[in-house]
Amino acid sequence: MLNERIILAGFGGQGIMLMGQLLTQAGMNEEKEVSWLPSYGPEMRGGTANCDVMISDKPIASPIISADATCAIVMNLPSMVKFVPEVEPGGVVLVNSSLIEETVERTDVKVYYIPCNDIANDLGNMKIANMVMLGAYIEIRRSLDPESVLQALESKLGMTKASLMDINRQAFAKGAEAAKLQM
Amino acid sequence: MLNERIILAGFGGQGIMLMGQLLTQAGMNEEKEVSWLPSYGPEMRGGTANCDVMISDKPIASPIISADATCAIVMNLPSMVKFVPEVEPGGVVLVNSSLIEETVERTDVKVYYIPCNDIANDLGNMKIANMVMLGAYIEIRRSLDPESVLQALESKLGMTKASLMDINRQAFAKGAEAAKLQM
Amino acid sequence: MSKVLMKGNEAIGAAAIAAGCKYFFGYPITPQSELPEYMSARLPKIGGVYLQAESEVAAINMVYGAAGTGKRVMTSSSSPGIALKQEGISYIAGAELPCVIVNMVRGGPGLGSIQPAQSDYNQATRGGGDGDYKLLVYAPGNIQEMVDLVQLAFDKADYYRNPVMILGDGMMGQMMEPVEFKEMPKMDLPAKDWATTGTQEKRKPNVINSLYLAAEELEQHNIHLQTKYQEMIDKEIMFEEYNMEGAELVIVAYGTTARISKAAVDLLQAQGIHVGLIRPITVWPFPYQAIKDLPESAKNILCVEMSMGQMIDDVRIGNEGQRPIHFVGRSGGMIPTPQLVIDKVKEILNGGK
Amino acid sequence: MSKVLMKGNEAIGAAAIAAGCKYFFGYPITPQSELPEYMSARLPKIGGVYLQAESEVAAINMVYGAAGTGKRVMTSSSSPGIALKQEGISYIAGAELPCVIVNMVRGGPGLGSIQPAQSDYNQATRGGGDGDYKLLVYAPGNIQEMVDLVQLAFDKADYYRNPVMILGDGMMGQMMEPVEFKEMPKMDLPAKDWATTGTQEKRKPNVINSLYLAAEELEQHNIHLQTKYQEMIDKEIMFEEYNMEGAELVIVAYGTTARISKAAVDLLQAQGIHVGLIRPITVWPFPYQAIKDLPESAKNILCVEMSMGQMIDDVRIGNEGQRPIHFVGRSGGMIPTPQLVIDKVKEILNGGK
Amino acid sequence: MAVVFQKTKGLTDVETHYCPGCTHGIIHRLVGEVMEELGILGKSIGVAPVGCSVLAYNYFNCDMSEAAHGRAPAVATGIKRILPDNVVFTYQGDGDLASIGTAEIVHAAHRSENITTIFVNNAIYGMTGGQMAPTTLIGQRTTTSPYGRDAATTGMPIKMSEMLAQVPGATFVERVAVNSPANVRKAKRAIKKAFEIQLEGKGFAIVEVLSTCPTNWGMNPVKALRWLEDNLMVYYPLGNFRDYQEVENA
Amino acid sequence: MAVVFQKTKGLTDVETHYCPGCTHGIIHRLVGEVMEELGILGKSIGVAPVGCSVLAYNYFNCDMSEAAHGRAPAVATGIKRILPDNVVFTYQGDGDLASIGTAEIVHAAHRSENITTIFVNNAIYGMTGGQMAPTTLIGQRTTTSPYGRDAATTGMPIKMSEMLAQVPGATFVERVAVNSPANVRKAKRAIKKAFEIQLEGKGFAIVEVLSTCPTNWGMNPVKALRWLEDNLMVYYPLGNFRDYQEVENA
Amino acid sequence: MAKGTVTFKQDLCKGCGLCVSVCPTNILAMDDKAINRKGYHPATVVDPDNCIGCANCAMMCPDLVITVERN
Amino acid sequence: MAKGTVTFKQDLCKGCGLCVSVCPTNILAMDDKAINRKGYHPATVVDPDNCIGCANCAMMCPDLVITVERN
Ligand SMILES: Cc1ncc(C[n+]2csc(CCOP(=O)(O)OP(=O)(O)O)c2C)c(N)n1
Ligand SMILES: Cc1ncc(C[n+]2csc(CCOP(=O)(O)OP(=O)(O)O)c2C)c(N)n1
Ligand code: SF4
Ligand code: SF4
Ligand code: SF4
Ligand code: SF4
Ligand code: SF4
Ligand code: SF4
Ligand SMILES: [Mg+2]
Ligand SMILES: [Mg+2]
Repeated sequence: MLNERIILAGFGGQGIMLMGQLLTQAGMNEEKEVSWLPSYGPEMRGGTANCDVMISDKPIASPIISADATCAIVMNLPSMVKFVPEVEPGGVVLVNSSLIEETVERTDVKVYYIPCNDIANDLGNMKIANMVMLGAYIEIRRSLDPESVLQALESKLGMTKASLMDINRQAFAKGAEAAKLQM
Repeated sequence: MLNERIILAGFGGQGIMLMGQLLTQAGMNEEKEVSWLPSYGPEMRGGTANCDVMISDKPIASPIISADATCAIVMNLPSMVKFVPEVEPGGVVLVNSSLIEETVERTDVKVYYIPCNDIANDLGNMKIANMVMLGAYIEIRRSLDPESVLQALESKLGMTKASLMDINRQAFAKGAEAAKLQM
Repeated sequence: MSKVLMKGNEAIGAAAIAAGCKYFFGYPITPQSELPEYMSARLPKIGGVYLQAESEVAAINMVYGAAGTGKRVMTSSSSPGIALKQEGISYIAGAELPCVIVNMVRGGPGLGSIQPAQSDYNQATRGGGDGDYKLLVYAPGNIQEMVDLVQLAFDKADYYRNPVMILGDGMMGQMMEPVEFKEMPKMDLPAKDWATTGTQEKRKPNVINSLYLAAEELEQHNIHLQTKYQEMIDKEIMFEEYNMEGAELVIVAYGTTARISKAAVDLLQAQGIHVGLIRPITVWPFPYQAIKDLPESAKNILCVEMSMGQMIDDVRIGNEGQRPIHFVGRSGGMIPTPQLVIDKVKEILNGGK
Repeated sequence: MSKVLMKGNEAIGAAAIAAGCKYFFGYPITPQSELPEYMSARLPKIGGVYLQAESEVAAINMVYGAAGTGKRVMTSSSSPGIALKQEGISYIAGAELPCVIVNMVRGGPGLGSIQPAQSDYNQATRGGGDGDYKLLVYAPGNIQEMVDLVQLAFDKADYYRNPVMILGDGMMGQMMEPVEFKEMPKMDLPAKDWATTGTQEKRKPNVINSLYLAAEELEQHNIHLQTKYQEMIDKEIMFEEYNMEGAELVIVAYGTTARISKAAVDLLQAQGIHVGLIRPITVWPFPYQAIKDLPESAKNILCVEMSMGQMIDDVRIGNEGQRPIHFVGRSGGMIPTPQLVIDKVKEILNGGK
Repeated sequence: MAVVFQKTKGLTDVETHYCPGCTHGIIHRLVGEVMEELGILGKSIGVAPVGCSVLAYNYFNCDMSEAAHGRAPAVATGIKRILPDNVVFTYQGDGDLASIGTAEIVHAAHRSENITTIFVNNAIYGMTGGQMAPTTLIGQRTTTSPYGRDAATTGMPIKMSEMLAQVPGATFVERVAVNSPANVRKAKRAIKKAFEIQLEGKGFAIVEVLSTCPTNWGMNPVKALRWLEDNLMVYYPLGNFRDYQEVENA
Repeated sequence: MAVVFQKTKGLTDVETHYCPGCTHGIIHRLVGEVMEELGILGKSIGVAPVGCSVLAYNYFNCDMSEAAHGRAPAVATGIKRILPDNVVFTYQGDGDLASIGTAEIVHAAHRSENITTIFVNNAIYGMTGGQMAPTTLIGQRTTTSPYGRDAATTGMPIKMSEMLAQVPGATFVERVAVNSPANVRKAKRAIKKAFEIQLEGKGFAIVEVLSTCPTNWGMNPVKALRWLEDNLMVYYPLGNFRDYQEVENA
Repeated sequence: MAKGTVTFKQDLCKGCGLCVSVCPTNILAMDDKAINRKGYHPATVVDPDNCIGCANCAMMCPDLVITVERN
Repeated sequence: MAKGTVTFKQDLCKGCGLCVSVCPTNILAMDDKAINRKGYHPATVVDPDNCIGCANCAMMCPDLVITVERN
């Protein structure tokens, strides 16, 4: 039974909220129970941003993750420090190794290191580091159909930005590849 | 045992509030328990004014008169209509017969008709009609020493208006006389 | 209609529009600003009015004027902003005007924090305006229910000619969930022949007013209002019971903490501990009877709140001294975890305080 | 000191001055305007400040600033004006500033009337500001007690660093009674080293504030506040019991209605009917225990209020279902008579509802 | 015989509660006459303030809303935004408009709400028994300035018309007085213009009317008119402070 | 080597939470420098608003009070009336001062409270995420004017300095900007004057500072300065609107 | 001079005297003898023939007491 | 030309670039390589010798990063 509880965290501007919303939207499209809960507040300003995403077969009682995340996606160092402890034993951590040199010390979680910014840079657009990470995440967790996520992105981009779909697909695929190498 | 509950009522401008305060002050000076409660509100504006005065040997539980006045002092017609029913059987009504042509219909109360304005006019000052009435009231009810009331007025008038004391004394005395004629 | 993923604040706006509300007067405040923002984008497109007032005081008084025209109108704010609206709310209730007021509660007192809280329960259920008035207060448990209740709220407001409050919190305002906008059953509502729309010189002037200089008249007015409130008590109480039969302990919680408590109830059940949940959906009128009539099996009551325990008074009133009442909660913007609730339940069942 | 005849509103002002309060910020409203008027005449003569603010909102925020300097400061208003002050009161409580707030209640809701009422009980005891805060609320029964409590209020405000409310009504504000200004015992009060008076560059800046952006900190602050409120519950409850022993029915009433009820109790006693009276002097904290511990003989409780029955909730909480609770009252500015109370008592004793 | 003057249909037959000689009555009449003459009684909605004119809702012969103290412009905004084809006006005293309701009137002007405001400045809080207003003159004794208003502690009286004329959205701002028949006639013209501006959809119009309060000024009505002339009209000069053309060309 | 510029003692060592390039930081510094130079840090009491500068109470190196949204002038009044020998100032944003706090600032000016107000006008609600302010320019997109501010429905932006200059009690009113080193220096002179006026007991002084909000304007800090110059400074002309002498001779 | 006729609904009069103070021909006065149902001495026309129908009185009357007609 | 010395407390820098934009001698630049503890590319002095000590940079810095000295 699916009961995925994901924390996504990073710098403001890294597209963290969007990542979470895409997973949530994709989950909804797959008729799963979902929720998305952002952190908010002025301390976010140019600072860190994070959100909790639930994807489940059962109605979601509480949208808040409290030390029971099944997965943490950390896009920068402060986020890693703050949120890795929130993952339950046996859970998964995805680290953006482009920006985080440190490694995760916990041994009771499975950790993947994805050089998101490097891959995005190689593709020529730093802004799609988040899609790289999403590709990796889906490859690892298989909580959702990859196409659902991409479709969610497509409808988010809408007509005007449809041209960006291509590069995002590539980023997604590259992320998946990078993950596969570590699986 | 003294337990005097007086309603004083009339036009705004007739000095109704002052009459009540003088009785209250005099009662206090005689170490009685007293209270004074005015009606207030915009409807008073140029309209009617009334207050409830309690003078008692026992602590006053409620400062409001509700159909249990021992005495009503009515200085104009609307006040008579409104407040005579508030007097308990056996009580007393003092009517300013200068302004009120009508007579009180109730037979279970004792009524005195004092031509306050006429007497005041004769003394050359319409404003002291209220003191005429107070003189009559004290003569009839004897709830307080007349001197206490006059002293209360004296301290109210203060140094600057002390010269008015004389004519007020006269008014007070004339009121008492007028009352005596009907007793 | 199919489901859409929406932020709570935006879902409220969409629900209001679905309920025929085209007029919104508000003032920005975290964590509800997405609601006015949503309205500012949508309403001009459908011939409605979004107006950012100069303050919450002005906003609630604009609502007073607008509601007086008989149209459906909404305002929203968060805790200190709702505090500023108290006089206006009292006027609206006194003048018997229908409207919907949203409070996405944040931590207090004072400026407090901008994180979710439930510490305006007293404000919502007892009011801070003057006089004997009541709001019908809905405390939705999730965004779907919020959407449904917002629509219901407009009908009830019109039916009772009374302000109705949606009592949410920052979390419900900020989170996204799938929601569905259902076709609501049409209620039979009285004509608004009291509205100020101009006499056309064809009828006597209508007057919107809460002043009754003669105390006798104001008393009559209060008795009339009280009759309405009694009707609400008789007809409008809503609550959910969950896992109640045979529960050895019953949790009372509303809104976000009810949601969290439900998770705790399930987890406890999985551990073989039978706990029930009463979730008031209307916090005024409060489901006193439900508290009074708890199953025999229930030996303890546990209130779970994001406040220092404001709902306890109501639970005490319903309980009438029958069972010990316990409390667990967080405040100031902290959100309790299911684990906190579980731990407290176990402590109580093990005889702790 | 000897007795003087004073209007309630003026007596409050004189009492405040006697308590060392030289600063008053207010706004006119019937039936309390004699208090600011009195202050405007007195304070300039003793080196104090009377300031008529542009509104009640401004007045309460001036009080916030003024109280922050550590001086004794007062404001007053009546019902709708107090509604406007709710945000400010919540800030003052949140920032832990001492001050005294007077409410001479009038009929509501909304503009209501200007006649006496007790329909701001909920507002006073549960607050309409946001968050978990409490005021210490004194409800004097006559002008002498009002004078004494005003003086006590300043001490308690300083001791707890919390706003204290004097809950009167239009009748108490307008009536005259003899009062005596007694020398009050000096309380040992903590130094106000938190006040904003300028650092003189000799200490770290002091900050008056109710914002705690970190929810954890705001929670701690709330826990701290709650400790204070618990101390008030433990130490500050005041009530009067009258004619209680062997009473077959107990009246619960405060302020003006307690006074009226006392007259009724005496009159009933004269008729051989034994009725007791519990008069809460603090309405927050409320004397729940006194209600709980009524004498065995008392089979019924009767609440008498100039409202639609706002205090009943508290009586229910104290009563814990032990005895039927009845209500009689007037509202909207009407004042109950002793006879009304007597009739109700007889009706109850004769088995009526 | 031609009727030169008779009671307007713009007012109901309810007798006002105003004190003898209080010029609130004159100003009511002018507003009523203007509404009648413009034929807008059937579509007008008035907003009464809290102040002596609180009961205006009983006197104007059109739909009325009674606003909280100072909030009439907000209430009017709520009405007008929903019913742009109706005529909406506020009638406010100086305590109401220049003190507690300052933000509301400034922002009605700021948004150039298409409403008309009649601002009755009698330099005192009439209804509550004669407390100081922001418009009370220096030296004037009131119940809360018992030693006479003192500039050092309470500032110089605020000039609302001058101030509001600086708000870009204020289309029409004029100060008039009702101290003499001639000025009453002028006052009516200004009030009419202020309604016409609304009818033309040109935005916010306000007429400040210097008025008396014989009761709280402590003088008889005739003397009160003289006091108004000799004192209020000196500090508060009559005249237009902003007109439509000006706004057009700005 | 002479130190030409170093951190003022008027500010604490707490790093601000302001976004990169937000000119709130510059304005803080100027106020801190002025307090230091006038030697009044030990007797100053600042009042912080609700807005991005809410945490100003952590930054100014003097006693501070955090006011409710818009009420800083009332809070400052309460303080100053009790401590007339201290220096009291408010620091307020445009949402705070020109919207919800309109009545409070107008009446602080009206009473000529002897306080100093620093009014940071960035034409937007910064803290709450970029909603429209009364000072938002026509056409400017904000989260509550998503199609650009429209004069027809929201009026023309309010000019607070011009308006306040009409209040008799306003002793000193000046508008400055912090878009360039030269203007920053001018801004400092105005702020200094506004404090000096208080020290001389002359009454209410306000300095409006045109400021940026790169985050909510959606541009980088350098571009934001240009936008300020090209737009804000055009609609809101810099200059003095009221000075002490003027008041003296009035 | 035009000829006018003024009619006073005396029961509405509050005795303020404003009409009297503005009549250019001084034909109005307070009736110290009469007291109307409101309790005031009402204004009255002493010399109706000299009314010029200028409506000054009506212009100043706060209580809608006066009607003015003119030939 | 006067000679000046500027010192940047780079850890305080938020990388806004305002200083760079106002330096009359164009000797300041953002350091795209470095990331300070706040996570920003800080401003840096590229050509210290040409500093004239005008303090323009300090005047515009919102974050008190800069100290300026002059001979
Ligand atoms: C919120 C609130 N504050 C105060 C009052 C009391 N109040 C009633 S009228 C009034 C002042 C009226 O003065 P003004 O506006 O000048 O009108 P006037 O009576 O002089 O015509 C006040 C303060 C109130 N009703 N509500
Ligand atoms: C009573 C109340 N209403 C609304 C808010 C929310 N709020 C916080 S800051 C702010 C606006 C700030 O804008 P501004 O004053 O321009 O300051 P800036 O952030 O732009 O510097 C608002 C509306 C609040 N805290 N309290
Ligand atoms: S109190 Fe003054 S303003 Fe009010 S009605 Fe009387 S005279 Fe007019
Ligand atoms: S949001 Fe705007 S005003 Fe606030 S700190 Fe950021 S840039 Fe400055
Ligand atoms: S119409 Fe003119 S002349 Fe005739 S009574 Fe009136 S004021 Fe006098
Ligand atoms: S002006 Fe009117 S109310 Fe006054 S005296 Fe003349 S008729 Fe009577
Ligand atoms: S002091 Fe002047 S020259 Fe030197 S770095 Fe700064 S701006 Fe450039
Ligand atoms: S102005 Fe200050 S914060 Fe901005 S880049 Fe330069 S040194 Fe850094
Ligand atoms: Mg007035
Ligand atoms: Mg701003």
